[in-house]
Amino acid sequence: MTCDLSVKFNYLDFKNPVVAASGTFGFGEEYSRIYDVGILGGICTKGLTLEPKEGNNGIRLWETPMGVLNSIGMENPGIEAFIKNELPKMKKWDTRIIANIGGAAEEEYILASEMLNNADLDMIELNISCPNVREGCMAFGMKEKSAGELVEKIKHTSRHPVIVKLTPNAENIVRVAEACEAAGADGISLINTVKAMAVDIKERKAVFENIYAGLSGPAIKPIALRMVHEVCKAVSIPVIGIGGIMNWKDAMEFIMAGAHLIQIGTANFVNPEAGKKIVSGMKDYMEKEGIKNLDEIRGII
Amino acid sequence: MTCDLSVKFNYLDFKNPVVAASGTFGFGEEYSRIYDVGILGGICTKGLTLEPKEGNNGIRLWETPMGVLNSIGMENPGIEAFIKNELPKMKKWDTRIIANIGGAAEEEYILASEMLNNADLDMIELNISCPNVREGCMAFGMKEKSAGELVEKIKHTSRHPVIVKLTPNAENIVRVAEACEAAGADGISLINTVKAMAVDIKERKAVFENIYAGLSGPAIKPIALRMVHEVCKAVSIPVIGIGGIMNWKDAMEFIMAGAHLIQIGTANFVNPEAGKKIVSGMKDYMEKEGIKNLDEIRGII
Amino acid sequence: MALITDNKKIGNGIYLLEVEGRFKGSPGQFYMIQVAETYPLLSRPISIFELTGNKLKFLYRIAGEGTRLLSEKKGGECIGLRGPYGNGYPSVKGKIAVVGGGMGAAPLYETCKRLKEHPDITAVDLYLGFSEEIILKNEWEKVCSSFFYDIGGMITKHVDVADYDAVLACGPDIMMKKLTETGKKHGKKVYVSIESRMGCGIGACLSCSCKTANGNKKVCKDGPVFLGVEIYDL
Amino acid sequence: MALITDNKKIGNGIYLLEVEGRFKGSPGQFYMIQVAETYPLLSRPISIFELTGNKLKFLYRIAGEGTRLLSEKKGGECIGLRGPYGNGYPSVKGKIAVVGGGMGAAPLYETCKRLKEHPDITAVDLYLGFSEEIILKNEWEKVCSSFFYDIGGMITKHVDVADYDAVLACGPDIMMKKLTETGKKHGKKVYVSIESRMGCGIGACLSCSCKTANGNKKVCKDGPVFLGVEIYDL
Ligand SMILES: Cc1cc2nc3c(=O)[nH]c(=O)nc-3n(C[C@H](O)[C@H](O)[C@H](O)COP(=O)(O)OP(=O)(O)OC[C@H]3O[C@@H](n4cnc5c(N)ncnc54)[C@H](O)[C@@H]3O)c2cc1C
Ligand SMILES: Cc1cc2nc3c(=O)[nH]c(=O)nc-3n(C[C@H](O)[C@H](O)[C@H](O)COP(=O)(O)OP(=O)(O)OC[C@H]3O[C@@H](n4cnc5c(N)ncnc54)[C@H](O)[C@@H]3O)c2cc1C
Ligand SMILES: Cc1cc2nc3c(=O)[nH]c(=O)nc-3n(C[C@H](O)[C@H](O)[C@H](O)COP(=O)(O)O)c2cc1C
Ligand SMILES: Cc1cc2nc3c(=O)[nH]c(=O)nc-3n(C[C@H](O)[C@H](O)[C@H](O)COP(=O)(O)O)c2cc1C
Ligand code: FES
Ligand code: FES
Repeated sequence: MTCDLSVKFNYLDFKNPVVAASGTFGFGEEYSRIYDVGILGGICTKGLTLEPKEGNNGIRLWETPMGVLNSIGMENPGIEAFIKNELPKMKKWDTRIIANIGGAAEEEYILASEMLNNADLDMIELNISCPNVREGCMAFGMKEKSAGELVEKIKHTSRHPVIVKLTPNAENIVRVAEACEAAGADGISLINTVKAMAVDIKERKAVFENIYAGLSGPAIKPIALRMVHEVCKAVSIPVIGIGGIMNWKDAMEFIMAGAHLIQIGTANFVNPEAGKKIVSGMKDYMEKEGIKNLDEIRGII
Repeated sequence: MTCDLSVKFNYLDFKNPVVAASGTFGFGEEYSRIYDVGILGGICTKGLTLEPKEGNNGIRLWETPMGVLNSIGMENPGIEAFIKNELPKMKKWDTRIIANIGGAAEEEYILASEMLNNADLDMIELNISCPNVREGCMAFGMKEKSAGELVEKIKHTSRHPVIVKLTPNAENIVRVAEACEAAGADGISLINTVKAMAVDIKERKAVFENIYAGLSGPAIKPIALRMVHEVCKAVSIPVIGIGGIMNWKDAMEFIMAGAHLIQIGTANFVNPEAGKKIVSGMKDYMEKEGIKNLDEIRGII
Repeated sequence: MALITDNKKIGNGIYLLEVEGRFKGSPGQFYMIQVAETYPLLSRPISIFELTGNKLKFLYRIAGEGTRLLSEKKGGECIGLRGPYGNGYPSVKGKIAVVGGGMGAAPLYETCKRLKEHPDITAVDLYLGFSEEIILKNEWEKVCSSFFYDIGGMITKHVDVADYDAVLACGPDIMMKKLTETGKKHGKKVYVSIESRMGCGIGACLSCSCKTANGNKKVCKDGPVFLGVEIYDL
Repeated sequence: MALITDNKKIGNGIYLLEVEGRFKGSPGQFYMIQVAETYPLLSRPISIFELTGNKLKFLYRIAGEGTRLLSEKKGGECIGLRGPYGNGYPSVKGKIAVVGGGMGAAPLYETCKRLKEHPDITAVDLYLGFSEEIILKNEWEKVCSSFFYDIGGMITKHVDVADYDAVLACGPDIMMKKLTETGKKHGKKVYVSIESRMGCGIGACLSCSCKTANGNKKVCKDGPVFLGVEIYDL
């Protein structure tokens, strides 16, 4: 049997549903030395801001039971350097490119999205969900009002399709998703990391300089799955499921919960070939189960 | 050096901060065959409702990466049977008894707390955070308004100190905590389980009949710790830290984050002697570090 | 903690684990096996397969992550063991049919062994149904009066329930239900051992609660053995 | 996956792990060791201790859960290995001081070995500071021109930085900072190998980012070896 892994995400075709998650895959270059990243459905860039950012001080990563806390704080070269130095390299691969953008203020998001208008990209992922910067970003994603207003503005300025990346820390993630849809978003991706904390009892202080950090990995998968299921039931734009996906089985769980695409983050650290393995694992599974197209099982729950 | 593990929780003395969490310790009887449960600071009963409840159908427990999903659905013998059959047995142990009560409607909570007025208890833990019943319970804990109103009423009817058990699924857990404090709560306990989900890809359906269930265990510890820290900074009534505490180190993290007492839930399954071990582990640590009283390090972060 | 003295593969994904120490237990009871100190979190309920002197044996099948990790353990390593838990099979008299399906065979070895030694028992006929291959072929015969097995079929077809004083069963629901129904028709007691996902294993968490004709019961404490009619005749 | 051929305790909480296979790497580079398939999640960065023919050795200390689980692995078992990663020590000339503190000794064995064989090197003086006990006492002497060690003191006191063409160091920050300062005074290059918590290990996640005189650098890819003045002279 020939199975078709391709996914229609609004008007955009993805060759398969496996996308590398922002911040865990750099700009793809490092992983391209390990496998042909062109086999992925897409790659989300590291979170980009208008100006270059140095990121947070102190410890940036901490392992928790089956999870990872990070406090990178959006270190990135800035949009201009991205367009000049990184994007041309990414264009060599036969995969969708999604620019993840964040900011401290509305104006920054707007300028960033304008600067990206002439860049050869497939989508913009509006990151309103990073818990690791003191100002903005996740603040926009906490409530439906601020989220909807920002999305509306970006939809006006951007010529690229805009997906909005939601935070599990939102007051009501379903209502934020609905507001984004109403504001014209072309898709929703969720979840970004869960605001969490670690304590170093030896030092008697918080591990992270910002005290709080973002939790990712298998630990949060059951929470992510629930939120993806809830959001898929509530909106009719396509959804990208993210959170703790380590293998093709986890990926299928998110598809069955209603996701069109899935993103893999922490899994890239655990096994740099995770993306490749998930693509082939999904294919084998579909063949064995006689699933011709993921539409057959998407949202079956 | 003699260390004092005792904790003053409002006007109530606890011999140590280690309390068994509701729903994971039954009414203590089973564990009392394994160790002297009288060495614990306290025991929270299984969640009690006005009338007996049969609980949910189907699978009730599912393991996730370093976590446990449960959908017990408040199976319990009802308040009357508790007072008649369970409480007298519990009174034999030299430990604080906390009755955890839940309900589908305000009226049920009020009647339940009235019925407990003549019972020989130390505290009531108002469970407004169970994600596993279709009606009520967690619904009260989602917003500050509903939480505050309920607490105010219970404070009028109950002659026992009332602590309120919060849900991590609340829109804004800090504001719910503040509302409970304003309504007269004697303390706050958090977190109850995180609303989450599991999928059985073989069956192509949700594992739980209710689809969603509650996540507990080490996986949620970083989230619990963050919320406990946030709430401790916001209220001046004492706080009980709960969520993924497996050993004395975890317990100390919650104390340093500001908790007066801690509760252990899932840990009781992993090692039925967890409570005992945590008490002795905390004691050894204090001796080694020269900490005379937990006040010295409580909320140090 | 218990010392593993052996953990060998005896079939397709099926292992026989032996640990050393002074253990207690009666047929149909189980132990909670903690595979590793930290991960996976919960212990796995596994029935007593055989209990002799200072050796305790478990027969298990790789069903998921926990049993897979267990199968990787070698002699000389340790595992966590708590138990025995549960009620086990009740004492019966006369001519007994013991019926197992798949891994349901696991608790029946010690069960047959004890029955065979018992003065009140006149015969112990063992019926085992397997889906792919028979395991421990030469062992079963030693502990019963007569041994019948079947691969790929329906073992219940071969059990003449009316001919026995009691039936002790463990296996798929469909098998135990069938036996229960036939038993009821002929006025014979059928005891079934059922499975449930467990948290505490000792009766405190209600994870394993099951609805019975006599209200909710806990598989870990009130079971795993119940009268078939309590479970299937609702 | 790599086969463990040996994993022995050689000191208080200190182990020497040997794996078999065809490995690459140069002194100062590291491998990411995945202790078990599922838990713990992340791999641990561990330096190359020795690389010969088809054997790769690691010297490590139990620092937490991951290294504790690693220490329980036996010969015959497998671990995940990825690498070599990082830059390693640069090529140097003349008379070299190699200075290690605590587990900072780990990458210095292969470092000394290669230096000693190199035609451009006139002398390799190895200085190791330990806090409790010296490990592998008889091994170090074989790979250097002169070996000095100290237990419980400050090893930097014994290194006359001015006397060397370059210093290669690995150990506590305070030690490497001191060497860097002295080196700067005497116009000598001091190379330090630094530690950082890592996610990907290959330069993609910025977990290991460190501020240097030349902007942010990634310890896993641009390091772990840096010029001391890049790190400590900010
Ligand atoms: C009283 C009792 C006795 C048993 N005796 C045996 C025996 O002797 N030999 C044997 O091979 N199996 C036995 N089982 C089944 C065995 O417990 C499961 O196969 C095992 O728990 C699966 O664990 P896993 O980690 O491999 O699977 P996973 O699917 O990874 O386990 C995930 C979780 O589900 C639970 N779980 C999964 N399947 C079952 C199941 N069928 N029953 C109960 N819990 C389950 C696990 O305990 C764990 O908590 C018994 C079960 C019970 C209740
Ligand atoms: C480039 C490099 C080379 C190293 N070489 C060696 C060596 O040869 N021998 C040796 O004994 N140690 C070495 N270390 C330190 C070693 O990586 C840590 O001791 C180890 O990761 C601790 O893991 P754990 O699980 O035991 O501790 P835990 O505290 O349980 O680890 C939790 C998390 O923190 C990380 N972590 C903890 N301590 C450190 C640390 N000091 N550096 C980096 N990450 C840490 C772990 O990798 C893990 O992700 C090296 C570190 C780096 C960065
Ligand atoms: C180290 C690290 C850096 C991250 N950086 C970003 C980022 O820049 N922008 C963003 O939207 N998400 C970022 N994320 C979140 C991930 O894209 C993803 O949403 C999250 O990790 C959950 O998925 P996972 O459990 O598969 O890792 C980061 C995650 C990690 C672990
Ligand atoms: C099986 C099970 C049953 C529970 N039942 C209740 C309950 O009846 N009432 C309640 O307030 N919390 C209940 N909880 C939540 C726990 O008391 C605790 O808040 C939660 O499990 C987090 O702590 P832990 O990670 O230590 O388990 C239950 C948890 C589990 C795992
Ligand atoms: S497993 Fe907890 S009551 Fe049975
Ligand atoms: S560990 Fe990921 S960039 Fe260095």
